[in-house]
Amino acid sequence: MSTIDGMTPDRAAHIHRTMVRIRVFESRVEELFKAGKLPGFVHTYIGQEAIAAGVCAALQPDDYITSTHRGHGHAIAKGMAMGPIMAELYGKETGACRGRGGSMHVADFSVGMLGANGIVAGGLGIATGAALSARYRESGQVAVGFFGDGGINKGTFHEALNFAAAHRLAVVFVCENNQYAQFTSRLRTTSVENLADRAAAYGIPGITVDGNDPNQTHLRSMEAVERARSGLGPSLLNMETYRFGGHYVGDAEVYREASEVEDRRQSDPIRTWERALSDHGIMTEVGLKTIWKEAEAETEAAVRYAENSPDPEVSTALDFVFTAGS
Amino acid sequence: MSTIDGMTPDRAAHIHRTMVRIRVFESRVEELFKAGKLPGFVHTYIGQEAIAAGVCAALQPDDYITSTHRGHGHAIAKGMAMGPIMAELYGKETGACRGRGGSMHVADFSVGMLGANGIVAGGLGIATGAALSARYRESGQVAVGFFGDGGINKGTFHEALNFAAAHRLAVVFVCENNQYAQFTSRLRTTSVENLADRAAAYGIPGITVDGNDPNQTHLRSMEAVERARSGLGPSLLNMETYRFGGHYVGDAEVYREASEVEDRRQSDPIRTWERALSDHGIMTEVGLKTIWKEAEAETEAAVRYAENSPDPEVSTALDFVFTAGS
Amino acid sequence: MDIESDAPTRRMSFGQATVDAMRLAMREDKRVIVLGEDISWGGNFGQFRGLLDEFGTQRVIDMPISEAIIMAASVGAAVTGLRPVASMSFVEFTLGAMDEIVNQAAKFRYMFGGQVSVPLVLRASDGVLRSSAGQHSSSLEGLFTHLPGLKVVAPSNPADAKGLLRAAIADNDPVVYLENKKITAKRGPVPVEDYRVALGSAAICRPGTDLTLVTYSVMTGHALSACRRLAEMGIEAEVIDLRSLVPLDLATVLRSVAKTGRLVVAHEAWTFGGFGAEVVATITSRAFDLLQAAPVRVGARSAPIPFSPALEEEVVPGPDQIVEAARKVMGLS
Amino acid sequence: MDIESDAPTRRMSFGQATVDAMRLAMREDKRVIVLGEDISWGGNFGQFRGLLDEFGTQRVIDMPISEAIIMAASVGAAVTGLRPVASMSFVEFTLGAMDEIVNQAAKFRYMFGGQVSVPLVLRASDGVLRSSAGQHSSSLEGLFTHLPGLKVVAPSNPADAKGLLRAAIADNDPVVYLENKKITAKRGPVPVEDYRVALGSAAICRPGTDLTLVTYSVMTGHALSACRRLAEMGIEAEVIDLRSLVPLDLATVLRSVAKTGRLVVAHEAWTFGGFGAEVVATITSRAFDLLQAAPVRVGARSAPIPFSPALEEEVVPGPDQIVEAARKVMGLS
Ligand SMILES: Cc1ncc(C[n+]2csc(CCOP(=O)(O)OP(=O)(O)O)c2C)c(N)n1
Ligand SMILES: Cc1ncc(C[n+]2csc(CCOP(=O)(O)OP(=O)(O)O)c2C)c(N)n1
Ligand SMILES: [Mg+2]
Ligand SMILES: [Mg+2]
Repeated sequence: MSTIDGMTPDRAAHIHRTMVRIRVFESRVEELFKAGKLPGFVHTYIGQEAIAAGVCAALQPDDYITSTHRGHGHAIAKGMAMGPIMAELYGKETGACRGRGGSMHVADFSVGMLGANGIVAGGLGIATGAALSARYRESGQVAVGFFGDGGINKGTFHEALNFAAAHRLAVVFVCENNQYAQFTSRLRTTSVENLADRAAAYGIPGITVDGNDPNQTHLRSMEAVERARSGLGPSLLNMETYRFGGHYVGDAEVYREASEVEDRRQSDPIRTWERALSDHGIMTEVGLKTIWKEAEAETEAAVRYAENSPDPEVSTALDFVFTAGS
Repeated sequence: MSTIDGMTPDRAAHIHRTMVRIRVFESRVEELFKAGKLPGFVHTYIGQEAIAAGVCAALQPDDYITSTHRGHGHAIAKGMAMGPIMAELYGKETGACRGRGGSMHVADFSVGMLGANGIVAGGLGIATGAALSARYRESGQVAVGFFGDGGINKGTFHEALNFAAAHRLAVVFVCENNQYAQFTSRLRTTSVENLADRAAAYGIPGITVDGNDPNQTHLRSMEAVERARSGLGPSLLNMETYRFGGHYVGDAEVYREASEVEDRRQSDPIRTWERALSDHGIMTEVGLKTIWKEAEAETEAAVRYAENSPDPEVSTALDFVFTAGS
Repeated sequence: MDIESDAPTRRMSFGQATVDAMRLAMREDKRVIVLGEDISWGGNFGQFRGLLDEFGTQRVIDMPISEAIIMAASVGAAVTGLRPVASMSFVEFTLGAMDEIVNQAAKFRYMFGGQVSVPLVLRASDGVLRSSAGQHSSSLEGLFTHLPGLKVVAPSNPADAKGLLRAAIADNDPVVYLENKKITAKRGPVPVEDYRVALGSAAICRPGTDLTLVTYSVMTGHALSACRRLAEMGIEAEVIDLRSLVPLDLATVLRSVAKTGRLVVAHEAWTFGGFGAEVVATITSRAFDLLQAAPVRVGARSAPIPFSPALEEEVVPGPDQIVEAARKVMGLS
Repeated sequence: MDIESDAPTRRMSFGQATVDAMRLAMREDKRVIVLGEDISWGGNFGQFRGLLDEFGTQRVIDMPISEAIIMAASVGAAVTGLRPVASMSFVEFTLGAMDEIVNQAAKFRYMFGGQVSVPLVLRASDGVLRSSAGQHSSSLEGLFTHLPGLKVVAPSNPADAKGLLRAAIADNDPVVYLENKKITAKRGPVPVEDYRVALGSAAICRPGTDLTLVTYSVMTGHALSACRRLAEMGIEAEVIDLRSLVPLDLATVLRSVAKTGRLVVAHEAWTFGGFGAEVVATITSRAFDLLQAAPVRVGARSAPIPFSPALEEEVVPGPDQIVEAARKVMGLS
């Protein structure tokens, strides 16, 4: 079957596992948030798993990514353990950022996850700088900058793509086009129908990808990453997808029809991929069930880890910053 | 002859006169600056006259323009009298901005000249806002945002074009591609060879124009202005040109070959246009000479006006701003 | 258009009160338009709710995520005859539009020799609200107040929210209107009729004789709670809600300090280099001989605002810090 | 690496001294790279002259006119092992990169729980130079000093320019390095050898007993000229050149105020809400009982900087204003 073309069974299974882990983690986060257990605000990744999973599977462990306000999926896909992510969402000292950052600032530099970012498109320049650094250090690393259909209208998108393209830096710009920026359909704010058309402004490839098909997200990323690594410069990947949940947990979703959401849920990337995996005999029904079970167990362990962890000591409130004043 | 096609003799002569007025004014400014008569810094427009003259001749008196640090040519072409411009360069109370602004902030809102701007690409969003305002007021006005090949890499360019295009605002974005941004060739910082290619990112027309041919600058502007005025939205005009002088008066120009400048001076827009005008029998040799004479007289009168004008009263230093403190 | 103290009122939230002001301004003056992200849906805190229905998409414009063009287009519209209200959502997003705010909006009137005004209002939500963390919790009035050409207001309650927004929209200069997230949902009585609170007029919210407590925005509420505890200790603080930082109502502060001889300035923004420093420095220079003790400042400690609720509370000031400061200025600690 | 007072020196300009520091840093540490507009041509004030020839285009990178990417790329490079120096040319252009400076560079170390540092230097030219007008004349240290996570230095002479730049590049936090346009061409003796001036160490440039004059950057020179006139009037001012604003060497200022009992703070930036307010507020609160008179601030008046030389002089402070302030703090006017 065509969807598995060009991918080893191992890779296909790995991507599947990543997607399921993200889905289970995020569903649990949603529950926890609604139960009032998590401070702050959370933006879940449910529905977009094929992107983080497919893209990150195309990367080496020391490659870089920069993420967005919707960053848990990227963090998991890039190799962060669930425990420190969950503990971060709880604001605990054992969190990835020792509870200082929270959901919008999850980061783990040791796995190349250079941070979720609360500023829309804020990560694109940072990914570009990481690629500049990799070029200079001759490390062969590639950087991926994730962003949304809303982020494509920020000036920083333009400045990053122009500079990266002019220097043929090893960056891949991955637009997760989930059709909405907060409550606003991209069609009302964005001057091009196909976001990949923006690549022409920088003389780089602009490729539209079915962002709900892990095969597509992975193979197109492999190509873009390969291109980047071999010195040919950046690409813009426009990955069409849809977020199943609200913009944040608690969003009343008045800006879209329930039927639209229902409709889009039909092309759930995980379900599609499970069908493909069983059709190709890569996974059995039982095997698939096990993956979910394991993800649930992993998530529960992360919740326990987080809940059993201490808050940061208030005496450390001014650690990690040079304090000018009091 | 083809270069005069589509233009009445009056229009052709008007554009010529504007170009000559700019050239003479700017040459005098250069002299005055070198003689230490002008405070601040000046960026002259010499070599690019066909753009301001051709574009502004396509506008109505109440249409808007926003300009750049290189703004004297735009100011003259949009209908400002030379006296207040020159007095502004001298920092006199009779200057267009009462001496508060200087060369980089020449403005006259009464003729739709919404300001030179010391921030690269700073005028593009303002032109876009003026067009938004015109749309709302149903005034039928069009706004032109002038900027340079360097300005095309600013994030504000992107944000302005996207918004203007998404709302089909009546703006024309005129890139004066004079090949350099300060001392840096655009080829070293810009990821596309043809700057008009950037229009594709916004789904608007992107047209490359010979910026030294007044016929082209004018006719292409007429089309873009017409398009804008009729509600079809913005265009990006990439006008290829060259500045004959340094970035500012006093620039040692170490970054380009004298031979390159010599070469480009061969296609002096004014000389070309004078040939065309005489070939078409629109102007006689004597008529052409008269234009220069008149421009010289006008410029000298402006210099006298400026030199005879008083400095602003120091007691008025805090006029025109709400002063929080002392 | 000053409001009578017995005018009929209605209870509503701070956010609703701003909608009220917007509606009155937009009805009165067709030149008023609103630009911002997602505003047709009401805004993150309901500050724009209902405006689309009444005024339509020509006047209530959902902007792309392009803070620079929101501001620049507002400037362009303002200098060509409109009176835009620009929503920047969270105040940190203004950092993506600082050139437009500072180099353009604030400077045009002066730089162009008075030939044009820039009548626009920049609305932004600031302050700390339940662990919004480092990029969504700052209070940045200390930046805006330093920049000539900008006026800055920061109301503390729904009634002032309405009156100051009306005044800000009517003003011919760019006004930064800061609405603290923690109080946007807070309800209070709001006069039903139309009125304006003049920019530059502070309010004495609580008379007192022992010390002058200058504050604004969310800290006004904290100051009043602190005062209840201070009163129990026998300390009577006079609370001045500045409401408007630029223009600054120095006369009211000076009058109070002349009476009390002691000054505490409290804001949620970082203490170091914050607006409180300006108030302390000015009052010290103007009223040095009246001061019986060193003025004390209350503000956030010098760190990005942490996510952890425990740390957040440690960094961000509240009533406790005000009580402590008041005791210090009284020589009690 | 402190410098001996009898170390051999060479006369060079402030700009050249910074080139010297850059060269030493880049030779010593391969991780140091430079990003900025037109820097391969030496920069607007020669602050980068010659670096391209020695270090090549991989380390001396001419950037597009994209201030946001200059800063963001510097942050990205800094967190992945390099030590970038980002040139922002005129300090007003930082306003186009404030998100990157404030929301990213300044906050990362804290927000990410200390797992990463952001060792970068932002170099920018500030201040007034012969009618550069409203958008090219500001001094914006008052913005940067308010924002936790940033360090801020502003040297006043070539020797400090070298030593502070060396220290800034060696620092693990983002440092805003402000070089005043009027003094960039000024020459002075610079130690030939390599050395650093520790961030947070002020210099007493002139001892005095009557009043403490705290200043930095271009105003240090103005302060010293003012002191010559003051001395003729029998007033001996002690001049403290802060050199570094964050960290702030409070101890040195306090020691001096303990001696003189009088404080003047002078900077070229706008007075209102400026860094001087912080110095006055802090010293007032820490040394209230030592102060014999109200501290006086000197700074620019609250307007965009005008183009007209006559108006520029009226708005921007110089030695005259310092003399006046000193007389005022002495009770003589
Ligand atoms: C600079 C900036 N402006 C506005 C916001 C508020 N905001 C947070 S998420 C969001 C929408 C982002 O849309 P998109 O880029 O499509 O990402 P998605 O949420 O769909 O994943 C907005 C406007 C922000 N965080 N940063
Ligand atoms: C935001 C900003 N960055 C940098 C500068 C400094 N600067 C002034 S003019 C200029 C070059 C502009 O080049 P271009 O847009 O091509 O216009 P040209 O000078 O060629 O007319 C630069 C970098 C500036 N004024 N504003
Ligand atoms: Mg989206
Ligand atoms: Mg150019």
